[in-house]
Amino acid sequence: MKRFAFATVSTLAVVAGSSVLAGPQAEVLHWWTSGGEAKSVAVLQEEFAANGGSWTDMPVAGGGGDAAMTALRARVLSGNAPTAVQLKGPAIQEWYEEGVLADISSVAEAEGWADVLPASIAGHMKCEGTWCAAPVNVHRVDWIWANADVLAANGIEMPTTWDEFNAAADKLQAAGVIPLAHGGQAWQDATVFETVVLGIGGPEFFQKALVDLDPEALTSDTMVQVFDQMRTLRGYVDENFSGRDWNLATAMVMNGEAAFQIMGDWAKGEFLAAGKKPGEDFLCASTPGDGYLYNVDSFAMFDVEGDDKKAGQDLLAKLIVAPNFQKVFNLNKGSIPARTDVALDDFDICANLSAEDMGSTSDAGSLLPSYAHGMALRGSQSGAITDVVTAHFNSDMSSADAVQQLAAAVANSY
Amino acid sequence: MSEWLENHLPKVVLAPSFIAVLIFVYGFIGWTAWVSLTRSKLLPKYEIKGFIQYERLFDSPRWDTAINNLYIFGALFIVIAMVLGLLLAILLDQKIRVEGAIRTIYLYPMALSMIVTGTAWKWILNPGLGIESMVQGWGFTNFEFDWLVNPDYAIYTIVMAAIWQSSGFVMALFLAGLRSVDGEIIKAAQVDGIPTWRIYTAIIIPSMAPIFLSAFIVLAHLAIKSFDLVIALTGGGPGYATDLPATYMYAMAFSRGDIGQAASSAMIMMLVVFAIVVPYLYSELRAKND
Amino acid sequence: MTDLSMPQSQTEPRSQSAVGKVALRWLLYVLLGLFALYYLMPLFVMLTTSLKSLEEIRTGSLISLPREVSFDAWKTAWSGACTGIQCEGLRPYFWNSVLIAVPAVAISTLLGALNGYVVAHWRFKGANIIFSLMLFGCFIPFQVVLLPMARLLGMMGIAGTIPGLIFVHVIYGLGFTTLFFRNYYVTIPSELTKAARVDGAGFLRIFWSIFLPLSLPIIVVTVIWQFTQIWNDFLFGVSFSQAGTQPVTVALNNIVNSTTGVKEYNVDMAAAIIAGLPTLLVYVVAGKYFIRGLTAGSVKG
Amino acid sequence: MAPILDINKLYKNYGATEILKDINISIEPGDFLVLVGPSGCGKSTLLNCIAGLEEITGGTLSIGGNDMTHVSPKDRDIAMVFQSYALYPTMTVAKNITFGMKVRGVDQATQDAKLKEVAQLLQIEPLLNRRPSQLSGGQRQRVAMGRALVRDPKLFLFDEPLSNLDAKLRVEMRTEIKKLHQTLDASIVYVTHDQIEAMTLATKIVVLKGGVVQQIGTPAEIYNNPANLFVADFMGSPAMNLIPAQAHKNGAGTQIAIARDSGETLVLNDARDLALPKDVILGLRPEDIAEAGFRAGDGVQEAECLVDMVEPAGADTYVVSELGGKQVTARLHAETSAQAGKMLNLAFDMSKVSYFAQETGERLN
Repeated sequence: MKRFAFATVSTLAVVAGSSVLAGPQAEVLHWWTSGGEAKSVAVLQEEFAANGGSWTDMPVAGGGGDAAMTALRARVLSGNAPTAVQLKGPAIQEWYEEGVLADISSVAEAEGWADVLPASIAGHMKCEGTWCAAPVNVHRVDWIWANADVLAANGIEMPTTWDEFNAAADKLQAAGVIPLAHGGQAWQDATVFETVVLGIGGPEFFQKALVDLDPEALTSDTMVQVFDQMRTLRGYVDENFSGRDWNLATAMVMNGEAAFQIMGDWAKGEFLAAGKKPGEDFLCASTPGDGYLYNVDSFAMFDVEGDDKKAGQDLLAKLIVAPNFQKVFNLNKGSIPARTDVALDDFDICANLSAEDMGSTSDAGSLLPSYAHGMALRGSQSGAITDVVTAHFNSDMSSADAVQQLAAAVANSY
Repeated sequence: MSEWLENHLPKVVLAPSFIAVLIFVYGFIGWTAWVSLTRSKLLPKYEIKGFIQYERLFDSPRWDTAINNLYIFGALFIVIAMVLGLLLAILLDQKIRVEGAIRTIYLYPMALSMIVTGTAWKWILNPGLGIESMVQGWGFTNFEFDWLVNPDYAIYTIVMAAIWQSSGFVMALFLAGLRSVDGEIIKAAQVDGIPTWRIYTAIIIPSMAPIFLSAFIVLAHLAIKSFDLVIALTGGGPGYATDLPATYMYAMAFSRGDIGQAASSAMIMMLVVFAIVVPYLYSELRAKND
Repeated sequence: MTDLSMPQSQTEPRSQSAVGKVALRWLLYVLLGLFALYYLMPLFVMLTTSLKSLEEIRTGSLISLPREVSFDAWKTAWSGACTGIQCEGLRPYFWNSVLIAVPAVAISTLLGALNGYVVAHWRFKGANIIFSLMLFGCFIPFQVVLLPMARLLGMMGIAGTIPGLIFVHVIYGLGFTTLFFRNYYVTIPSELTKAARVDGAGFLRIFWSIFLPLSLPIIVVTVIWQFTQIWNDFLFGVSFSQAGTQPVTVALNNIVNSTTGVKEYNVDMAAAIIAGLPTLLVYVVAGKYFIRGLTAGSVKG
Repeated sequence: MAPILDINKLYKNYGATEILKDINISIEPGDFLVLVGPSGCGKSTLLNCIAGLEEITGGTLSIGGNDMTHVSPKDRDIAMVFQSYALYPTMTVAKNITFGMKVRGVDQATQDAKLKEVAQLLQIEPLLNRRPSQLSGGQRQRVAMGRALVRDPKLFLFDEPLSNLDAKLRVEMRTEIKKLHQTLDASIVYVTHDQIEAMTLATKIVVLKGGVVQQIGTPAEIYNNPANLFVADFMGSPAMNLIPAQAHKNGAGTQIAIARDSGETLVLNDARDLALPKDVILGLRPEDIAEAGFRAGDGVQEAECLVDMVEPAGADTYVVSELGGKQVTARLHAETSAQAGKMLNLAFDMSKVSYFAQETGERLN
């Protein structure tokens, strides 16, 4: 990287040209570009500015961060890495292994991150013992959302097992309601899949199958059952689901066309935006089974030249994990703070439920990373699994075949 | 010195472009070939590890789908776009009163990127939102048009949208060709009492052979590069039923962090391009050299 | 050549042929109209959606006319939509795209013209091979070049800058512009070059005084092609830009593509149309010359 | 005075193909040199070499006494008129004519004066503001010549300038070019495939075939004493009769025997003392065979021949008869009584006969 130092400096000069004072500097690459997301990031920018920093915004949306990752690779290869980048899960460690991440341990230790973050989440922020990323929030993935009126009209309770869910769904189908609102995009298929794995196999099985990629677990009978349940769920989805955006599926639940949706807690934002009230108009519950699948957004700091930029990184890391930002940001975004010492009085019941479960599952060891949202596995492995899941869900592949393909795809992904 | 410059100016002028192409096309192809032999993951690495990436590629059912889709998509797209383009050109060539306006309507999709039009297409083709529900709303309740969500037919919706985007351009090419055919030959044929359709099939169309070739090449290049289209319309789905090599490669390189795998798929793509383009270049330069 | 049915009709009974002709004419217009509908459909959907309120989109049919026309979405898309923490709409990015597209189109067209001129009229040993190699460059999938290009741009010190983006667009536009001009220039008789050389004009003088004034049709074709390609480019734009140099397509993408935010389809569609306006305008205004240029150029009668 | 154009041992190859071989030509100021030959003989290539538009592979070339072998066209002090005229399509006639001067930085006043002079000479003054596309073929031709004339060069080069005109215009322009040559006393190299043009215009003709010079000479030399069968056949219309014959020494002269399908062998005597081999090709132009009684002279001999065909052509009537297995054409006066299928007494002017070797085609006398 040293070789390209001169180039970096010269291009940075262009970027930095606007601010003459050498206060803390940060160019932030993220994919929170629209509506509530953007406003949430703006909170961070305001705090950063209030502390004398100057923030350069580098938003790249699309494909759940794919486009941003494309841009990031190009920037890193050209020796012109952004100061801070929205990164999550094992991707943080992957980038660390490429030797391009900065060490922010000094900030983390000064701020006592280790004491306020749940251990499994803190694990994601560390690279070989040093702190290399700052967590922003915790999204819970294994949520099931329901239209309160529809459930009431059909005399249905929130299901706590998949069998209950299937029974409820059959009833709803008979009543002419679409049981499950779903968008047929690979990542949504994967989201449903992982909640089924968690529900049917339990936290331990989830850990073995989708985190450790244990071949035995992948080819086990339990996994066959998981695919059977996926096939059953396919029957509860309307026929126009393919390619549908998740928020359109949410809208179906909102207007009573469908009863349930399995989606992370960002779906709540869509309900709230439409003026619906949690607990009254719509219900939230964890998907059938134990455990908690988290999706933690975080920012990693890249190796950059220049004291003003390094100061920017430290300031940014400090602010991100500080209680004030954690609270304001997550109120906006629908998720919950990553740190456990933030008062949740202002948060709604779903968020409170989420926080409560996070605490209890953390103690029980069933606080697990979401594979579908890139928390559990590296890109090539999670991608290989998603390929099989989505192929199975969108065809008439048998569960036995799916299990075989799953094992083969995982083996071929290293 | 100035004498030398004057004599060598053509070469001097061509040199920068040539060098640029050498580096930025061939150098990069070489780079890709090299990387395809490594186990590069998130970022490129340069330690050669053999043909493992190609083995992985050919073991991947998703790549099989992508290649098969390229054949289906490529063949249908090229043939239909050409036939449609020719048909439209002939229709427009009949002294149409509002030719300018119609031509613009046919041509404009080329002006818009698929990022822009993809969403609209997605809605139109979606059974619950678009054509199917509209026609059913008219009372034809048995009408079905669910290709977008049917894994076996979704690739054909990609073909539809691709044709929508490119056939106007092909029409323009053919229209230009029709306008440049020697009028005297046609008059002679008319005097001989040859029916109009025969004049087209027997005289005009055969004389446009070079345009067919150009159109073929433009379309083939679009087919191979098709990327935005798939991303915007189906995102490769349902499942990965509409994956194409270009989307496969992009997914591997940028969302999966599997650059070695992406490079090997790129090399296979390049071979396909090579097989199509080289014969064209050969004939093109042969014919025009004399 | 267009009025093909004329001589035939004289050989047939008048009234019958006249009726048939009118019917045929009608059929022709109906056909053309149907195709026009096919081509206009997506634009129609985009336009109507952009004029609806979000409420109406949520509840109504997506391809019906708006109940109440509102231009709010357009205003938002142009100057209010969030593309990150800034909520200034497409406006600031529009200018970036202009700064990228105009020089890139101009440079690649000029270089293409010079290259085509050399390849068509100053053939030297190996010129054809060079031309073939350049042409093949048209067909390279752009995803392939992203990473090595990023590295080279970094080494050249223009990574993330507008000159860098111009450079990339020029490089990968050269193949097509050279092809266009070469195919056009081979139709110009070589005696013209010879006459000018005897008259005492040199390489550049001949290009400037004789070829360039003749090139208007093909310049139009090339400019339209290049402008469309560069304006609509997303892949290079997203990979080789940084904060402050992002083109309008990247901003559009940021507005349209939200992962976990609420979607405002009317703003999305309005933004999409705004982003596409310059290219649309070019096609509408210069479409006529486009066909003419194609006739003059790549097609020899 | 030095020759205005001197080509010495010129070779031109395209890759391995030899286009021109060992060309040696030299012309004096005021000469009108015509390069003539069938298409593909290399005459246009030779002209391009003279102009400097093609690099030559070997040999030297000088114009006006200066070595020009490797000098670029613009410095050779030449002007050229092309077959397609090569007028600059976007410039007016006036600009077309003055372009060369403008490039060379000639001042505006001189440009105007010269333009006026040339326009007058060629009678194209009313056309000066038009563009080439608005001109007729003949007018374009004049403009193209104007563009050459205005430069007042040492040497004019014409590359088949009349071949795109219709027959009548071609004859008119031919006369005009000849007139121009005489008034300007210019030195001209002129390429054509039309042997009549060559004959009418040239002061000196070079006949080319397959990149090799066949003969160089005045029109009369070429016409009367063709150097070989090719030149004999190529120059003149109708072409020279070339009849296989057998020669025998006959005292001081030569006896020539020509076989005939119909009837006995035709025997003619050439009074000249020629050392000929037994088998020869006898060359005799149609106008040197007349109806008996209409031609007199020492060499004239008469013989009865069977008339196969009679072709009246206005001023003359051509009569075709079979001799030595060939269709032999005789040019008779218009009022001849010859009738197809009848015998006719023809007079052969043996003093005009050319003899060629059967093997090599080279001239023997």
